[in-house]
Amino acid sequence: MKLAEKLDLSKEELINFLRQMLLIRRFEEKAAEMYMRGKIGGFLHLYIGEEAVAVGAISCLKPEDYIVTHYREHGHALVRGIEAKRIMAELFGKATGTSKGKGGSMHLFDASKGFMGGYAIVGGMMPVGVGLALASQFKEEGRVTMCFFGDGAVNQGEFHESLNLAALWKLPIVFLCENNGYGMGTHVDKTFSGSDISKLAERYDMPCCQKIDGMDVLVVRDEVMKWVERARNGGGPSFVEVMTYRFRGHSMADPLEYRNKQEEEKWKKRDPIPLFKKRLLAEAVVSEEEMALLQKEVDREVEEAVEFAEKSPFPSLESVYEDVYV
Amino acid sequence: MKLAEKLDLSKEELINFLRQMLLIRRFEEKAAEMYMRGKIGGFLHLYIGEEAVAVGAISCLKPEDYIVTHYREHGHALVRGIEAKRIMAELFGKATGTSKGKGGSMHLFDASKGFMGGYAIVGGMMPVGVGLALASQFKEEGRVTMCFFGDGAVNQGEFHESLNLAALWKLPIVFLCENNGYGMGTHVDKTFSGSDISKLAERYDMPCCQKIDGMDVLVVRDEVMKWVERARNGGGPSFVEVMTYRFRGHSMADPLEYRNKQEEEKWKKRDPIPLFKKRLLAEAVVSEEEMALLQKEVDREVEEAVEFAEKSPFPSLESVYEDVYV
Amino acid sequence: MSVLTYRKAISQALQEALRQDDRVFLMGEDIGAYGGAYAVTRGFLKEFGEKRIKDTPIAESVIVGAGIGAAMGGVRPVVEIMTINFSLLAMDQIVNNAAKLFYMSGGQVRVPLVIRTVSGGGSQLAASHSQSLEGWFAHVPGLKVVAPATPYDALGLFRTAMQEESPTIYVENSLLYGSKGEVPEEHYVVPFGSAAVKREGKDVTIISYSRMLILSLKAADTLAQEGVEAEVVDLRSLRPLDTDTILRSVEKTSRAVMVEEGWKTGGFGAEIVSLIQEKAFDYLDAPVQRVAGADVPMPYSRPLELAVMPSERDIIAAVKNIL
Amino acid sequence: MSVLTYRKAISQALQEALRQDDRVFLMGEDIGAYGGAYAVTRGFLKEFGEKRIKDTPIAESVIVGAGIGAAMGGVRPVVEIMTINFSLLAMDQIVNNAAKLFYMSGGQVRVPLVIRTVSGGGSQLAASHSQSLEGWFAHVPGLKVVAPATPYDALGLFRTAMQEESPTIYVENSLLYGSKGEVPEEHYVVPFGSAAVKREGKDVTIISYSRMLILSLKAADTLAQEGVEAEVVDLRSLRPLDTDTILRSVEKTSRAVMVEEGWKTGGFGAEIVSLIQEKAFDYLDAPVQRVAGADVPMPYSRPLELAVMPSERDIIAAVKNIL
Ligand SMILES: Cc1ncc(C[n+]2csc(CCOP(=O)(O)OP(=O)(O)O)c2C)c(N)n1
Ligand SMILES: Cc1ncc(C[n+]2csc(CCOP(=O)(O)OP(=O)(O)O)c2C)c(N)n1
Ligand SMILES: [Mg+2]
Ligand SMILES: [Mg+2]
Repeated sequence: MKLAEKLDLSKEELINFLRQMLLIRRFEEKAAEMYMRGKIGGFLHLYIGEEAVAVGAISCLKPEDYIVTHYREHGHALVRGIEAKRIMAELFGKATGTSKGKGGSMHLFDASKGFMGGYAIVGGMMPVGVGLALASQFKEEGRVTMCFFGDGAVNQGEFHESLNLAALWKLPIVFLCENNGYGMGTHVDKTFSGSDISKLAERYDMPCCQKIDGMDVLVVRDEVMKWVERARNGGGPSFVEVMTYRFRGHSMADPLEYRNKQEEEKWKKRDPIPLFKKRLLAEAVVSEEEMALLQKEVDREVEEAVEFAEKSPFPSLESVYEDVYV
Repeated sequence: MKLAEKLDLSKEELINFLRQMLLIRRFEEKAAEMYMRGKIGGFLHLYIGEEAVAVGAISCLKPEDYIVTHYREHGHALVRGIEAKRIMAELFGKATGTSKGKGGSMHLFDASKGFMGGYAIVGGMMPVGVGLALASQFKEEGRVTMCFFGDGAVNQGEFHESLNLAALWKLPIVFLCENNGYGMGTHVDKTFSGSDISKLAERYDMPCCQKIDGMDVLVVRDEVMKWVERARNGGGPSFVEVMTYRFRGHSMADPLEYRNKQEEEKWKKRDPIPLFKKRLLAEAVVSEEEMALLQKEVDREVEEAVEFAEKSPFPSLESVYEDVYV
Repeated sequence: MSVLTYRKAISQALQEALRQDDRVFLMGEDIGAYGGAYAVTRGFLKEFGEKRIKDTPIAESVIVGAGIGAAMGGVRPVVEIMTINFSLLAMDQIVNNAAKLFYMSGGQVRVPLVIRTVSGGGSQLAASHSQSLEGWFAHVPGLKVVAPATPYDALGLFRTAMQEESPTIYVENSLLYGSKGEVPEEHYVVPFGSAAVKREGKDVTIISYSRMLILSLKAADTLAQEGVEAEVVDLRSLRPLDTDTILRSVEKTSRAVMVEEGWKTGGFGAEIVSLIQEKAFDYLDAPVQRVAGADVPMPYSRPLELAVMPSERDIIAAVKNIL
Repeated sequence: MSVLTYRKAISQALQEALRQDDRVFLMGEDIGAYGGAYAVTRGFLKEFGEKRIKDTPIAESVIVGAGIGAAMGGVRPVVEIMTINFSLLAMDQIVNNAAKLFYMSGGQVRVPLVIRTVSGGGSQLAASHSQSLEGWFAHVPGLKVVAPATPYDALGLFRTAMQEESPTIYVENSLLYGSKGEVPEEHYVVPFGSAAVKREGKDVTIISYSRMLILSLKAADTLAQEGVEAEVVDLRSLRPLDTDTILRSVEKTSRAVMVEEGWKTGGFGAEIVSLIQEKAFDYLDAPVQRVAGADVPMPYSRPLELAVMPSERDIIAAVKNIL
C-alpha cells in the first residue's frame, strides 16, 4: 500500500473511499431503475464509472470549502456528505429534497456544506466558481473552491474567461476537468483542437499536471491534494485534467450509438471499484467479509433513500411562488 | 534595403506603403478636427501610430480575400482601397458614405472589396471571421480571411471559441492581434494573465510567431505573408501578435490619465512613418522631394474627402426603414 | 397526403434543403454522430457526410457567429442551437451581428442564416432548460421568427426560411416532435407573416402558436361542447406578424385570449394584446385576456411544473372570464 | 438639499456603499485607472484601492458570473457592465444563474448582486451600442430592475439595491449624467416597486421611466400651455412593478400613453398597455397609446437617429391622438 501510506491515509479513510464509491454506484443504479419506473423525470445523467474522481478529489477539501459542478453531480453531492435520501427525494421531486423539489437531478445544492450547486448549462459553473474563490480571497478566509466540469465545457468561452481571471487574480480555485472522452455523443477529438487539454492552462501561467488516471482513487487524491493545498496557501489557481469514462450513456435517453464496444470494454476493465477493492484486499486493509458488509450497508442506505423519497410528500402548489425573491 | 529585396517588393509597392501610411495619418488627423467641429458624432477611435500594421498586413491579401476588424478601422478600410471620401462621408453620416450613413466610424463595410466590416463589440468579429473562412473552405475558393482585433479582445470567450474552431477545422484564417498595450484605459498586464498572448494560440495546435514589431511595416509584411500563404495553401489558421501603440487616446473622449509621458515618448520615437521614411531615403528609394509631393497628394485627397462629405446630402428620413430586411 | 410526425416533417425539410442546394450545410452540437438531441438529424451524417453535417464543440457563440460569417460568404448554413436556453450564450452574435449587419452595412451584407432551436418546458428539465425565449427574438428588428405547431407548418415554414435572405430563428417544441399531421406530397410553402385560422368560431378569438396552439385547439373543442364557438388563430410567424388576420378575427368575435407558454410579465403576448387594443379598441367587448406561464423559474417537480405551465383549463377559464 | 448631477448622485451612492460596508467592492471594465467610461467612478481607485475597485478584462460573462459567485460567498459586489449592449455577452449568467439560483436551490443560495449598466441611444453610437434592453431583464422572474430618471431617484434606488438580497439590474442612461436635481442631505431611500407621480394632471396619464420620463415631463409642460393637464408617472422600477399607481392614475384620467425608448414591437411598454387594459378596461375612453423607438436597428447618422428615437413631439402627438 505504498501510495496510501505516502498519502498518509488511515484505514478508516481508505474504507470510506470504498464506501463512497459503492454508495454512488448503488445510488445511481437505483436512480436509473426509478427513472425507468417513472419516479424520476427530466434528464438523469449517471456518473457510474467516474466515482473515483469525485471521491479522490473531494476528499482533499475541508468542510468550509466550496464546490461547484455540472449536472452529472450525484457523486459529488454524496461524497460531500449530502444524505442519499435527500438527494433521492430531490430526484423524485419531493418537498424533502435538497432543493425542495425545485431543482431536480441537475441542480443539487447544499449551501450548509459549501455545495454551491450543480449547473445544467455547460460551462456555466465556472464563472460562479471564480466568484466564490474571489469572495474567499476578499475575506481572507482560506476557503478553496473546487470547480468540476467536463471535457465538453473546455471549448466554451466561459472556460477561457474563467481561467484567465482566476489566474490574473491568483484566486484559490482548483479547476477539475473530468475528461470522459465525450460531450454527449461527440468525441473530444472532434471538439477540442489542441492535443492536450491540460496544457491549455499553462498559457494563463497556471500550473497544471499531466492527464491523471481517474480510475484510481488514490492517484486522484494524491494529485488533487497538492493543488488544493497550494490554493489554500495563497498559491492561486490550478488545473487538473482527470481521464475517466462514463460507463452509461450521456443521459437515460442516449442510445449510445457513437462509441464502440471495445472502447467500453477496455475502460470497464479499469472499473474504479474492483480496482480499488483488489488493492485493499491485496494489502489486507479490508477483508472480503468486511466488503460484503459495506455493500450491504450501502444497499440499505439506498433502499432507505428510495423509501424516504417515495413516502415524502410532493411540494405544496403554493411553494411554486416561494424562493423567487429573498 | 535588404528586407524589401528579400520581400521582393518593387519601388512602386514601397512607395505605396508610405503613401497609405501618410493617408491614414492625414485622414485621421482631419477626422479628429472634424469631430471637434461637431461634423462627426459618436465614438471616433484613431489608429494613429498603428499604421504600419494595417499597411503591412493587408498588403499580403488578394482582392478576393476577406477582412473583418474592430471599430478602430479607418486604417484597414483605407488600405483595402475604400475611397477616403466615402469613409469620410460615412463619418459625417451622409448618404454617400460606405453604409449610407447608417454605420458610422465603427461600422465600415465594403462587401465588393471583401471588407466585411468593422465590429464595435469587442471580440464580436472573430466568430464571423471564422464563418467567412468556413465559407471559403466549403466552396474551395482559396480565399483567406484576415481577422483583426485588439489585445483587449483576447480575454473574451469568443476569442477562445473562435481559435479552437478555426484550428479544429483547419480554416483559412489569420488572426491578427494588434497589441497596443491597452484596452481602453486598462493595461494588458491587468487583463491577460499569461506572459505571452501569442503563445495562447499554440495550445490549439495553431502556429504563431513571436511578438512582432508593428512599427516596421516591412516586418509586418514579411511575417504576415507567411501565414496568409499558408492559409491559402490549405495549411489552416495561424495567429500573429503585432506590438504597436496608439498615439492618441482610446477615443476622442479619453483624458489619457492612465499612461505616462515616458512611455508615450518611447513609442513615438518609433513612429512608423518617419521610421519608414528614413529607410526609404537611406536606400534612395524615394527622394525628399518625392515625399513632399506624396504628402501633398495625400493632403489633397483628404481635403477632397472632407469636401465631398461636407457637400453630400444626409440620407433621406425614409431610408431609416430600408435595409432592415433584404 | 401523407401523415408525418412533426419530427419527420422537420427532418424531411432539412433533407430536402440539403439535396436541393449543395451550398446548404448543417452545423451544431451532436447533430452528426449522435443524431441530434431530439433525433431530428438521425442518419444525416451517413447520407450527407462530415462536410455538410458538422458536429461542433459546445460553444454557442462561435456556432452562431460562424453561421453568420458563412452566410455572408455565400453558403447556406442551418445552425442548430440545441435548445433556446443555450441561445443566451449566443445572444450577442444573434442580436448585434445577425440582426444588424444588413443595416449597419447599408444593405451590403446579407445574412441568409437559419437558426433552428427548441423552445418550451414540460419535460421536467427545470429552470435553466425550460424557457420560452422566442419573444425576445421577435423584439429584434432584422430577425425573422417562426414557430410551427404542426407538421404541415413545420415543413412549409422551413421551406420559406431556406429562401429567405434575412436571418431566421426557427423555433421547434420538444413536446411536439411525436405529434402527427397531414402533409401534402406536392410542393407547398407557408409564407412568413401569415397567421392561420386553425378553427373558425364567432364567440371569442384564441391566439397562440407552437404547442400552446394545440392546447388552444383542445380548449376550443371542449368549449364547443358547452356551446362556445372559439376561433383559434395560429400566429406561426412572430416576426413578421400577421396583424390583419388577428384583427379580422377579433373584429368578428369582439373578444380575445392570448395564449403563450413563457412568463406572462413582459412576454410577447403583451404585444398581441397591445396591438389588439390599439387597433380594435372599439370592437372589444371585454379586456383581452392573457394565459401564460407563471412568473417563476420553472420548477423541476412534476406537480409544480404542471401548475406553472398554461393548461387547457386555464384557457377555458380565461375564455369564460370574458364571455 | 443640495443640487447634484445624476452622475454625481450615482458616484455618491457608490462611495457611500463602499464606506459603509467593507464587504462592498466594485468590479468592471475600466472603472479603476480610467475612472469609468462615463466617469462615474473617477478617483475611486485612489480612494478605495485595487482590492475594492477591480478593473477586469473585457469578458462580460465572467465579470457577471464572478459577481454572482462572490455574492453567494458573502460579499457585496457591484458589477458594472459598461453598457447594456454588452450584457448580451453575459446573458446566460444573468438569466440562468443570477435570476434562478435562489429558486433552483430551494431558497438556499442568495445572490445579492447589483449590476450597474447604461441603456439607451442618442449619442450616435449606432446599432450595436444604442439599445434599450432593460425590458428583457424585467421579463425574468428572479431579477429586479430599476431605472432612475433623476439624481434623487438614482441615489435612493441605489441605496435600496444595496439592501436587496436578490439580484438587481440598475439601469442608468448616458444622456442623463449631466442632468441636475435636488437631493436631500439627510438619509432617504426609494423603495423598489414604487412608481412616482412626477406631475399631476387629470386629462391623460403619461407613463415612462429613465430619460423618456424627462421627455414626458417636457411634453406635459408643452401640453399644459395648450390646456391639457397630463399626469406623468415615473415607473422607476420595472420589476417589481407598481401596478397600483399606474391604475390609480389611469382610473382618474381614462387615457394613457406609454413612452419608452426601445423598439416598439415586443417592448416592455406592451406589458404596461396590457396591464392597463386588463385591469382598467372599463375606465378607458380610448386605446392606450405607445410611443417607442422605431422598429429598426439604430442608424448612426444624426438626422436618422433623431427620426428613430421618441421625441417630445411624438409624445404630444400620441396624447392628442386620444384626447
Ligand atoms: C450551453 C449548453 N450547451 C449545450 C448543452 C447540452 N448538453 C448537456 S450536457 C452536454 C455535453 C457535455 O459534455 P461534457 O462537458 O464532456 O460533460 P459530460 O456530460 O461528459 O460529463 C451537452 C452538449 C447544455 N446543457 N448547455
Ligand atoms: C463586449 C464589449 N465590451 C466592452 C466594450 C467597450 N470597449 C470598446 S473598445 C474597448 C477596449 C478594447 O481594447 P482592445 O481590444 O485592446 O482594442 P484597442 O481599442 O486597443 O484597439 C472597450 C472595453 C465593447 N465595445 N464591447
Ligand atoms: Mg465529457
Ligand atoms: Mg488595445
